[in-house]
This record gives sequence, C-alpha cells and structure tokens, in this order.
Amino acid sequence: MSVPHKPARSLLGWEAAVIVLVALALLIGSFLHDAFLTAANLSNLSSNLVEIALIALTMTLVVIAAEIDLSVASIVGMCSALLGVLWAAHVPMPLAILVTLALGSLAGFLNGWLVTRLGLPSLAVTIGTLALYRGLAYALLGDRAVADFPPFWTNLGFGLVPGTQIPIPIVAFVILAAITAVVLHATPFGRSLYAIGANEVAARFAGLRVERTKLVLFILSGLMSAFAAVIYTFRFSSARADNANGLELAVVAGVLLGGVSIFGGRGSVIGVIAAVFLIGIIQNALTLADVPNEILTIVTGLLLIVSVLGPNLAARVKAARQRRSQLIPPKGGAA
Amino acid sequence: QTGIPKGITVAFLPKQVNNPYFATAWKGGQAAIKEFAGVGKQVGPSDAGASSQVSYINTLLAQRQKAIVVSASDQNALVPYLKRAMGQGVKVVTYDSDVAKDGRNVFVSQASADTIARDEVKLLAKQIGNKGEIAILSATPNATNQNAWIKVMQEELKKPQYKEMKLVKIAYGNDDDQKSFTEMQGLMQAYPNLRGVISPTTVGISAAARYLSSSPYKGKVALTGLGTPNQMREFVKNGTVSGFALWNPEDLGYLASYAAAALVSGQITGKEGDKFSAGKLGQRTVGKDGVIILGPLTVFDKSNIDKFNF
Amino acid sequence: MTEPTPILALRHASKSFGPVKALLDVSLELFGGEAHALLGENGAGKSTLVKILAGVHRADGGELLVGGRPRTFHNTAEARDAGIAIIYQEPTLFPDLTVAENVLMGRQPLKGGGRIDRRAMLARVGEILRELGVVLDPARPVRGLSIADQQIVEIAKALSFQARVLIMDEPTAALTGQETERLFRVVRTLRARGAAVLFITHRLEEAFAECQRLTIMRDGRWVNSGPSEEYTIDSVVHGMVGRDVQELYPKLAVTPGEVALAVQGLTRRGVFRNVSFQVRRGEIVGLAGLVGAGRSEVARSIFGIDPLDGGTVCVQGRAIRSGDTLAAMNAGIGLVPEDRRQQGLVMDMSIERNATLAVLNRLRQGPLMNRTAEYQTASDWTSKLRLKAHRLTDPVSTLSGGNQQKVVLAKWLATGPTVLIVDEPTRGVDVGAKAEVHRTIAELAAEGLAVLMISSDLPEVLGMADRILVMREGELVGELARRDASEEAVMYLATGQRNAAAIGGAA
Amino acid sequence: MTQFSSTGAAGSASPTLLTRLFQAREASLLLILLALVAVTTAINSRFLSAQSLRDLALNVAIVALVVVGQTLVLLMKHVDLSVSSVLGLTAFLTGSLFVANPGMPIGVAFLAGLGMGAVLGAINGLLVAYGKVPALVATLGTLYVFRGVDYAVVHGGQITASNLPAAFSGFASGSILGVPNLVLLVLAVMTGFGIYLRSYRSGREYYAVGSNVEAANLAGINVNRRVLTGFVLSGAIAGLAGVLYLARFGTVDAAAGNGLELQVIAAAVVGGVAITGGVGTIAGAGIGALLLGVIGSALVALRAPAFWQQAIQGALLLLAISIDIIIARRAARAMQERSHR
Ligand SMILES: Nc1ncnc2c1ncn2[C@@H]1O[C@H](COP(=O)(O)OP(=O)(O)OP(=O)(O)O)[C@@H](O)[C@H]1O
Ligand SMILES: Nc1ncnc2c1ncn2[C@@H]1O[C@H](COP(=O)(O)OP(=O)(O)OP(=O)(O)O)[C@@H](O)[C@H]1O
Ligand SMILES: [Mg+2]
Ligand SMILES: [Mg+2]
Repeated sequence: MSVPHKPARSLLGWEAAVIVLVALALLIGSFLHDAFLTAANLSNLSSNLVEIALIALTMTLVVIAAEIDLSVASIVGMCSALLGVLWAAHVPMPLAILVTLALGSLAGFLNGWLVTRLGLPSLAVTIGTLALYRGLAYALLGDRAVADFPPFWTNLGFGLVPGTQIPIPIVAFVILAAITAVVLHATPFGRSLYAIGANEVAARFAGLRVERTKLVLFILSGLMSAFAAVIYTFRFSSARADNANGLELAVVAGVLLGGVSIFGGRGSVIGVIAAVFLIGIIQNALTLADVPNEILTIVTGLLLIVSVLGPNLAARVKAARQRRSQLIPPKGGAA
Repeated sequence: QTGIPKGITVAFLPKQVNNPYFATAWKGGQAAIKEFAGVGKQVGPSDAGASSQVSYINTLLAQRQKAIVVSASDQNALVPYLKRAMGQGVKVVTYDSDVAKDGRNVFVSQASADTIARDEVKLLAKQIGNKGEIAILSATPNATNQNAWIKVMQEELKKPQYKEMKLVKIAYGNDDDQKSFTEMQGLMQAYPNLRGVISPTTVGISAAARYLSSSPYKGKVALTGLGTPNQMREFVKNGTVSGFALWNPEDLGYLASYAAAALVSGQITGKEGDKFSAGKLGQRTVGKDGVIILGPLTVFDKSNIDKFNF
Repeated sequence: MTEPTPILALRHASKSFGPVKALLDVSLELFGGEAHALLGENGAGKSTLVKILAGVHRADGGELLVGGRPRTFHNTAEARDAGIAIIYQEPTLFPDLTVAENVLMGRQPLKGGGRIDRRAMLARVGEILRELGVVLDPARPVRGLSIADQQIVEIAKALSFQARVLIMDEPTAALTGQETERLFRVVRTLRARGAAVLFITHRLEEAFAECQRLTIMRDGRWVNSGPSEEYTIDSVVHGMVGRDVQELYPKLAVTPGEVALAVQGLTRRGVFRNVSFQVRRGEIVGLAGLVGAGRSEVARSIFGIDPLDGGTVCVQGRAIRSGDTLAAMNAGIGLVPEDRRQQGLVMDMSIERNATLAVLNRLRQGPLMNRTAEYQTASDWTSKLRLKAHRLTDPVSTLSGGNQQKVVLAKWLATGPTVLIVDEPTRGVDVGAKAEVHRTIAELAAEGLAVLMISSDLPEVLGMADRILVMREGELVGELARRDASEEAVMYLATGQRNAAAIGGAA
Repeated sequence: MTQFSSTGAAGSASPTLLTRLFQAREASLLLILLALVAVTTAINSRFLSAQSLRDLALNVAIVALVVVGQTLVLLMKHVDLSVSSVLGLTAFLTGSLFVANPGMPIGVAFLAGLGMGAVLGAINGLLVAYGKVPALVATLGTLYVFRGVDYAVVHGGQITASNLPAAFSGFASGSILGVPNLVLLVLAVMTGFGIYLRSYRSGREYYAVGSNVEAANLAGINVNRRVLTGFVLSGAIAGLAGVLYLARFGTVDAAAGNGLELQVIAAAVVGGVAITGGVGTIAGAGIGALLLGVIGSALVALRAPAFWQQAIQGALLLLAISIDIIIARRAARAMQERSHR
C-alpha cells in the first residue's frame, strides 16, 4: 500500500504559505482601500477576531489529539449568560468571573468525560452539548439581556492599551498564544498529543495517559471558551443567551486552514494563528471594498478548500515531475 | 429646495441583508437617497448576530461615511461602537430596532411600542370575542422589538376588558420559517383550548398562517400580528386570517434616509421638536428621546389587502 | 521435464520511493506446479515486489509477463482477474464485516435481481474454512479476531477463487505449526492442480521443505535463483546477508538473581484464569502455547493495558495497580506488543519520535523537551539494533516490516526496563536481524534484565529461554526447564495430546 | 489447532447471537421511542391524534430523507456537512424555476432538484475522492460556498406559496390513505436504499470502504468512484429534500435549511451509524431521525418551558447515544465471554 508520504517539512511549507498569504492580503488590502492599513482599522480588525483566535488555540490542541469540540460557541453563550446573571444578582465581578471560568471548565469536563469514559466520538458528544449548553444559556437568561456592566470591566474588552492602538484583549491573546505554542511544541505533554492523535492505541501502549490527556484538553477548551465569553461579554457590554452563536464553525475553519489535520497528529499553533488572521484580514479588506457579504461567505469556504487542495495538488505535481526526472539517469546505489 | 447638499454618503446596516423585510425597507431608503442626490449603500451580515454588525460599523467608520442607518440586533452591544462613530462626526440613525438612546442621534420608529402592542391585542380580542386562551409566537428570544411589544401586551392584557383572555404561552420561532411553522404546530398540540395567536413578526405570522390553512384548526383559531400583504394575501382570502397589521417598511427606510440627511446637513440635531421635511412623507418632527414616528399601523383585511403590494 | 513458459514473470523490474531504491533490476519467474521461495533480509524489497505483481504499485522500469504476454496492472482488480491471488504481509481486512463477506467481497454469490445470496455466501466460506481445518464462524465480524485468525481469513480469501498464481507474503509469521502445516497442505493441492506459488518467509526451514526453487534478494537487488536442492541454509543466509551470520540463538549462561516479576492468580473473565509465575533478574522465561491460548492477553494485563478481574502483579516485591500502564512502566515493565502497526508504532511519526515516545518525560530540561537528548537516545538505540533507515526523521511507515520491529524494540530498550515482555519479538524479522535481536535480549538479560518472551516460533523459545511456561486455553498448564524442553514436550502441554508433537513446529 | 482457534464456540450458536445483537441496537431505540410516546400520550392525549401524527411524520420526513444520503457518506467514514446548504440552494432554485416557468410540470421540479443536488454533491465528491481533501474540511468549505451562492442568488428575495403552481402545492398537501405524499416518497427512498445497502454488491462496498480503505483497494473496489458516487447521492438526496422543503413550507428564503446538517448527523448517530465508518443501517438512521423528531414534539406537547426545551433536547440526545453505546458494549462483552466459555 502506498504510504502517504508527507514529511514534517511539507507542513512547515504550508505554514509559511499561510504567513505569506497574510502578507499578501495586507498588501492587496492596502490597495483596495486607503483606510485599510491604518492603525485604527487593524486594531478593530484584530479585536473582532479575538474570541475566535483564543478558542482556536485550544481547538488546535484538541484537533491534533484527533478529537473535536463543536460545543465551544455554546459554552461561550452559556458562560456569558451566567456572567450576566451573576452580575445582575450583584455578585462582585472578580468572583463572577471566577465562577464563569469554573462553569466553562465544568462544561469541558462533561465533554471530556463523555468522550473518555463512555468512549463516545467527540463529534457526536459535542453536537449534543452544543444543543445542551446553548439551551442552558437560554434557561439561565431567557430573553433577558444584561448590559449594565461597569465601565472598568467593559473597557477591558473594548479599550486599547493606553497610548497605543492595541486592543487590551489582544495582549491576553498574545500571552496565551505564546504559552500554547510552547506547551504544544516543546513539552512532553505537547509531544504526546501528536502521538495520541496519530495512533491512540500505540500511544496507550507507550504508557501515555490517553484518557487523562484528552480530558485535560476538553477542560482547557471549556476554560478557554469561558475566558472568551468574559471578553465577549465585556467587549459588547452585553450578556445574552445567543452570544457567539455559530462561532464554532469559524474556529474550526481557522484551525483547519492553519494546517492542522482533521485526523489528528499534525499541525502547529503558528499556522492556526496566521490562518485566523488571514480570514479576518480578507474579510475586513473585502468589506472595506464594499464586496457584498455573500461573496465573503464564498471566499471563506474556498479558502478552506484550497488550503488542503492546494498542497495536495502541488505534491502530486511534484511527485509526477520527480518520476519523470528519475527515468533519466538513476544516481548512486541504494540509500 | 430641501437644503440637503448633494453627495451625502448614507450606509444602511440592517440586522440581516438577506431578510425580505429589510430588502423592502432598503428600497425605500434608496429611493429617498436618490431624491436628495446622496450616495447610498446597504451592507450587513447574513446572520442576525450583534458581533457581526460591529465589524460593519467599524468598516463604515473607516470608510468615513457621513451617516449610518442601523437596525440593531442588540440594544446594548453596538452602543460603544456607535458612540465612537458619533464622536468622529458620523450621524447615527436607528430604524426598526433601536439601541440605548445615547448610542444614536435619532430613532425612526415604525410606530410606538404602545400603539403596536395595543393594536395587536385589540385586533385579536375582536376576532375571538375577548375570551379564551391565547399565545404569542415571537421571533428570537432576544429580539429587542418583539420583547418590548410583548411586555406592553402583557400589561395591556391586565385591563378589565381583557380579563377573560389568558396568555398561556410565548413561543419562539427564531424568525426561521421552518421553526416558526413547527412551533405553531406544537402550540396547537400542547394547548387544545387555544383560541388565538399573535405573531408580531413577519416570518412568524406567515409560517403560522401556512400551518393553520392546511390544518383542521383553520378558521377556528384566530391569528393576527405583523405581516406583509404579499405574504398574507392568500391566507386572508382563504379565511385563515381575518386581519393583521403593519406599517409600510418602504416608508420606514425612506423616512430613515431623510432623517439621516437632515442630521448630516444640520437641519436637525435630534432634539425634541426639531423639524425636517421628508420628501413625499412631508414635514416630520422629532419627538421625545429623539424618536421620529412613522405613523399609525395599517390594518389589512379582505377589504383593502389588494390595494397594497409589498 | 522441459522448461515450460513461466505463468508469471517479472523482468528487470525497478521501483523507487522517493530517494529509496526498493527494487533494482530484479527478475523472477514462476512456473506452474512449483512453489518458489523469495528470501531476503528485512527491507530487501520482497513485499515491494509482491505489490508490483499485485497491481498495488507500478514498477518504474522493467516488464511483467503473464503467460508469456506483457501486461501492466493498473489496479489490484486487474491482477486478480488475471488469476493472481495474494496474501499480503499485513492482514488487510474489513473489521466491521463478517468473515464471509471479507473473503468474498466483490464476488458475493448472487440470487435473483442481482441481490446477494447470504446463505450461499456463508456456505461457501464455511466450506473453505473447513478445508483449511479451521473452526471459525463465517458469520461473525472480523473485529476481535486475533492476528492469527485474521491471517487465516486472508488465506481463505486467497484460496476462494481458482488462482493460477498464489503469492504469500509471510503468511506463516503469525501461525503455529499446525496451522502452517494445514496451509502447506492446501498449497500442495493447488500446486498439484498446476498453480504457481510464490512464498515469502523468514523461516528458512519452511522454504526448504516446501519450495522447489529459491530466489534470494539483497538491498533491492536480485542475488541468485535456482532449485532449492542447490542451496544449504548457510549458503542462503550468506546470500541474504552478504556475510556469515553468527549463532542464531546466542543464549548466554546466567545465574538468575532476585525475583523481578511475580504474578499471582491473574484472571480476566473469559480470557485467562489463575495464571501465576515468576521471572527472575537475568532470566529469560518463554511463554509458549498455541495461537489464541491467551498469552498476549496475559502480557497486556500485566502491562496494565487491560484491567484484571483478579490477581496481583508485583515488580521487585511491590504490587502495581491493575489497569494502569504508566504505573507498570514506572515499576520497570516494558512491553513489545505483537501488533506493531496498531500497537507498537505511530506510523506517521518519525523514527526518532517513535523511539523516544515511551521516555518523553525523561528527555527534558525543566518543563521543556531536550532535543539533543532526544536525538541522542533515538540514534543510540537504533544504531545498536542496526536499523536500516534513510534518516531518523523519516516516517516509520517507510520502513520495511522488520526494521519497524526494531524501532519498537528500540523504544522499549530506551526505557531501561527491569522486566521486558516481548510478544513475538521477531515476527517478520530476517535471520540476520533476528540474531541481533536475540543477542541484544541475551545481553540485556545477562546484565540483569528479566525477560518474558512470548513466541510462536518454537525453536526461538527453545533456543533462548531458561524456562518455558506453556499455556492452553487461558490456563498455565506446565513449566519446563531449559534442559527438559523439547518441541514434543512443549506441544504435548500446549495441545494436551501426545501425537500433536509430530506436527509441532515447522522445522 | 481445531477447537483452540478463535471463537471456539460452536459454529451455529453465534449467528443467532449476532443477529440478535444487531437487532438489539435498533430495538433499544424503538423501545426508547415507544416509552417516550407512551408517556407523552398519557399526559397529553392529543399527541397521538391523527393530525399531530401527520404533522410529526411530515416534520421528520425531510430530515429522515437527508439522513439517507448522510448515512451513505458516514458509512464510508466521511461526512457531508454541506447538505443544509445544498437543500437551501436547490429549494430556492427550484422555486425560481416555477417563478420563471409557471406551467412547469412538477416532475420536472423533482428532476431539477435531484440534478442540482447531484451536481453540488459531485463537487464534494471530487474534492474528497480525487482532491484528497478530508470530507469534514471539504464539506465545511462547500457549506460556506453553497450558502454564499444561495445568499447571492436570493439576495433578500423569497419564494412564497403564491409563486408555486397549484399542482405542486396539491402534491405537497395530498395524501394516500391518510399518509401524506411526502412521507410516502421518503419511505420509498429509505426502503430502496435500505435494500440496496444490505443486499447489493455495490451497496456492501460502502461498508467495505468505511471499514478499511486499504483493504477495499486491495479487494479491487474502485474506492474513488465509490466515494464520488456516495457524495453525488448525498447531494442528490439533499436536492430532493430541497424540493420537498419547498413543497412542504411553501416559503423559501436565503436561510432555508440553515443548521440542518447538525440535526441530520445527530439523527444518524443516534440511529447507530458510526461516525468512524463501516457500521449502521438506513432503518437505524431513520429511527434516529424519528426519535429526535418525537423528542422535539413531545417537549412542546408536554408544555416544557420554552427556555428549557433546547437544553432538554440536548440532554436527551446525549442520553440516547450514551445508552446506545453502553448496550452495544455490554453485548460485545457478553459475546466475548461466551465465546471463551
Ligand atoms: N511506500 C513506501 N514508501 C517509501 N519507502 C518504502 C515504501 N514501501 C517500502 N519502502 C522501502 O522499500 C524497501 C523495501 O521494503 P519491503 O517492504 O519491500 O521489504 P521486505 O523485503 O518486504 O522486508 P520485510 O522482510 O521486513 O517485510 C525498504 O527500504 C522500505 O523502507
Ligand atoms: N483485540 C481483541 N479483541 C477481542 N478478542 C481478542 C482480541 N485479540 C485476541 N482476542 C482473542 O483472545 C484470545 C486470546 O488471544 P491472544 O492473542 O492472547 O492469544 P496468544 O496466545 O497470545 O496468541 P497469539 O499467538 O495470536 O499472540 C483469542 O481467542 C483471540 O481470538
Ligand atoms: Mg515485507
Ligand atoms: Mg499473541
């Protein structure tokens, strides 16, 4: 059987490609509209992406371990609703945030428990909890919206680092992204995720705690979603049950575009970050150029497809060319 | 003759660009912009989420539009961003669905919440003889307008003349045709004694009417609410629905455009009592809290429905 | 006998995978009524050759003749339709489908309206299995079958249509004597009907016993071919390895030390019962038995992969928690599992990453990985085992079967275990490498490692073990000291029948 | 080796055990379903009225139809997320055909829906089979693309019942012996594919491909063609569902079918179709769709508070798949222990 011959380098190639595409998008964007390459616009653009980017970090880990968490957006909604309820009940904000983060972790724990204990496929489990958590958001907050958050806190979601155009949440994102990258690429834990994702049985036979690792990943995913919920709530100064509806697809799209294999075992943080921003930049540039919304939707879909199709076709062309060149003189003996 | 300079840029930002209701409103808005020789466009998300509207506000700001005419998906979420826009000299008009009042210059309201809610209750009460169980089939649970109207309806129902009417359920069709359809069907199952339904949303009422018209409850359960004549014509004629109401969404957009132009040209500032001329709609006055009211609802029934086409 | 035209011939075939030249100018001729053995070290290119004959790979150069006429197979269906039946090295079955459907996939018997005739299908496969002398329910799903049973399904598949050429890539690696003997009986029948057989094995005795002709390969090149009478085991080995191999079973004499592994009353419902034994430091204890006796299951439970229903496992006197692999590893147990593709390796990961997978937590500096140590560990052990690989950063999937096995061994030796359980350690490993694996195990034992060796290769168990435990149907039925052990004695215990010894082992 | 080999159990005992096991998966679902119906009816007798059964069947019909196509794809270890967009787009385009040619016979509408769906499905199939794009990625991409095209075509417009010819509306509201036409059509499609998957060589190939692609290749199955066919069928069925959607609801706007893909996958999974490929039946998937539909209606009929409905639905969904896997696990374990005596 022919083995899919995809050494690690071709992945690096894809990441480099995404980064080049980001640069290209910035360049083209600046031609499309002169307001594009302004600090204010870039600041808005990135602040609009922050929740997606945050959740994409943990989603990267989850997908590399060959699982998926589709319930993230619902966790955001549920946690946002809880934050609103707590605030409306006069719970002090720091405590309310802590409880919210705890609820997110709990939601992640339930996902992880169902996946690891009962051995259910995560796609099925998180489709179920997608409904459950969104439902709980409505159960918590119903048709109400809580909006009277104190300016100190909303400024954390909305404001800029004094003297700059950098949105405050982006600072949090940069820190968390760095931590995630180090954990994934340079620690035994990160290493083990690749093995678990590529062959769970072999990972278990190598003494890796597959179940526990996955449980941790789902908890992290829930926790990160809760953190994103806090930022979301403050950024819009609005706690509603339908917050972040449908966000999961944007997150998954970013992760896949970033070169993470949906089958697990392959991917990197930097690629995902580049991809999330690539989507954001393209959408922003096209919106500025008054390209209608439906085209944006199409472009997002095409990007996703091309991100995998492109390298596949390139590899095939390369292989064909190699075969042709080999027909001429075989060099050297056996390797 | 209007005193509006040429070339004013006006951007419409509806909740959803693909919604037929907003498409109609934009038709009116566009017509007005043409009349005062402005430059108009409509942009917006395909899904009704507050966060997607925010990114549009930001790009409109970056594009230096003179006025933004927005129907808000969330009463609060847009406020900080709209404030920033106003801080940079952009005039903000809300239409159809308002935001907190410091987030805009004026709100062009289809009708006051009180009028809408009262008229709806009155319409239904007449159809069921002020008696029996009723339900409301709303849009999304967070729809600002609908929630405001429902609140007034609940107050209204406490009045003595409605004491024999009992609101048993508020259902949500999420402004999704299929969901509204099945919600309506669920209502009939869960509440056998239901006499009437109010659906204050154009998507909800047409789906509900469609369900009723093909069910044994046709003509037995009254249905009213807010709908467009084109959607409802068939059901009025076949006796499923005897009457419903709406304003003219085209006029709503038209008025919003003129309000935006009046703000930009400095004719009004949004103060109570400011007056401006709104083309074919004549002279209009800004009311309390910067609200400009389009006018009373039109009630549609067998006798007049064929006179309308929207 | 005049030389007839070969049924199948490969002339001057070459094949490269990127930089790896798997085959270089290899020729082979298969004649009707003859069995032909293809011999060579791991990675010599045998499986690659098979896959070219099967239509899986297309050769870069050379030609393929079927019945004297040139052919090109674009896919496996074409090869099959040309009458070539293949048993691949690794079982390729549909775990969710029944045994019968696996055997007849795409060729299910039909009844009216083109619908599948289930009853006929079960009957036909039942018959083939009976012919093979195997009790295997054709209606059960393949999932859950042991490797050996899977191999039998593969064999049944190959026999299920009237093949003119039967190609078998190490079909016996997972089988014990009896099953092997039954397979050979079927092969002889086929030969008598005029079919040609190509047989790949690392058990040279089998090649000499069953094959009329041999072809030897080394490093992707053809070395020589000829009637088997013209060869001796030594000349074959020399041809394969290019040098003389030292002793195949280099067992070193050791005096056993303290008890390293002690298991008491191990029970797993429905699988094995009340298994108790000890392994001392320096000792190599063989665990023999027929396929399906439950040896691998015992090993898995000791290592904590499967939970126990009863009994205790102690390493150096300390009990370890049941069902906890990490605890078993920390206590010093290592397990080289029997199924290297599923259990032993992460096929898409590099050789280096695989070799260090079990020691990740040791290879770090503070919380971060130490890349130098990582590379060092991997290259140490792989070079010690003489791994044949292009680069350590290549995916394991590009290695030949035997070299893959070496990577699994390297992974476990890197943990520096006190107790090493090896399950079929040399399955599919060539003689040269086998000797190396044996030497490594013997040396480690001499240094104080306790080894539990599960093997279906009786000569290997006899040659390497200090003591031999025998299992039958999930129970430990006897123990033999090295000096008392013989093939007959082991087979007697394993089968409970005296005459069974006659067909024990292929040697 | 004889009696020591593998199962060891007497050859005749296992098949009955096995068939029982397979039946058990569907039987357990049916049992849950019946219990739910019984409880709901006990509390609200209207739940079993002819009208509400009709409504229920009609509601489930469209999801159940799309599930058939999804099952084909899931069996091969792929997934088709784009079905909702395919449905929305074909529903609108078919409606537009009626607007453009008011006299169009309804047979043509069905053919057009099938055809458009097949073309869209072929795009997915080509991407997955020949472009080697993982199905989740490819169909998530086309989910966006097809919906985007839908938005662009619809552009704030809408098809309403008044645009549709009387014959079409008549077919939609008609019934035979009290069973709505739409439901009959869906049942026919399900039965056809059920038999096809069970008893035809090419039907079995779906299982083979999902169970082990390599083995399927070696068995001479043209995997690429099978995968392409599966996606084409899934698309065509979603297209047909689009036509039925148009017939059933009369109104189609740009949002038609939005989010349906998760419902469909949930139904298949609840019905015992494994996301990991190779396992499942059309009957099971159909029962899964029915179960989800019944849960939805039962909650309404039981007057569950509106804001709790979705949460309860999610919880029940989780419960259903959990119970299913636990039963399956028990059965497998029982079989293993039995085979070892
Ligand atoms: N798909 C592939 N991609 C890259 N290299 C491959 C591939 N298949 C085989 N090789 C390489 O080709 C060479 C020959 O491998 P092959 O599997 O034919 O050996 P073999 O003789 O069957 O060995 P063994 O006895 O271990 O099974 C090896 O070096 C192997 O690494
Ligand atoms: N993954 C599995 N799932 C279920 N049953 C299995 C599995 N693997 C093996 N078995 C069954 O367990 C029994 C014991 O098999 P085991 O592999 O332990 O035997 P063994 O003595 O190690 O033989 P082998 O030489 O094949 O390794 C066999 O009857 C087999 O069918
Ligand atoms: Mg080989
Ligand atoms: Mg074994």
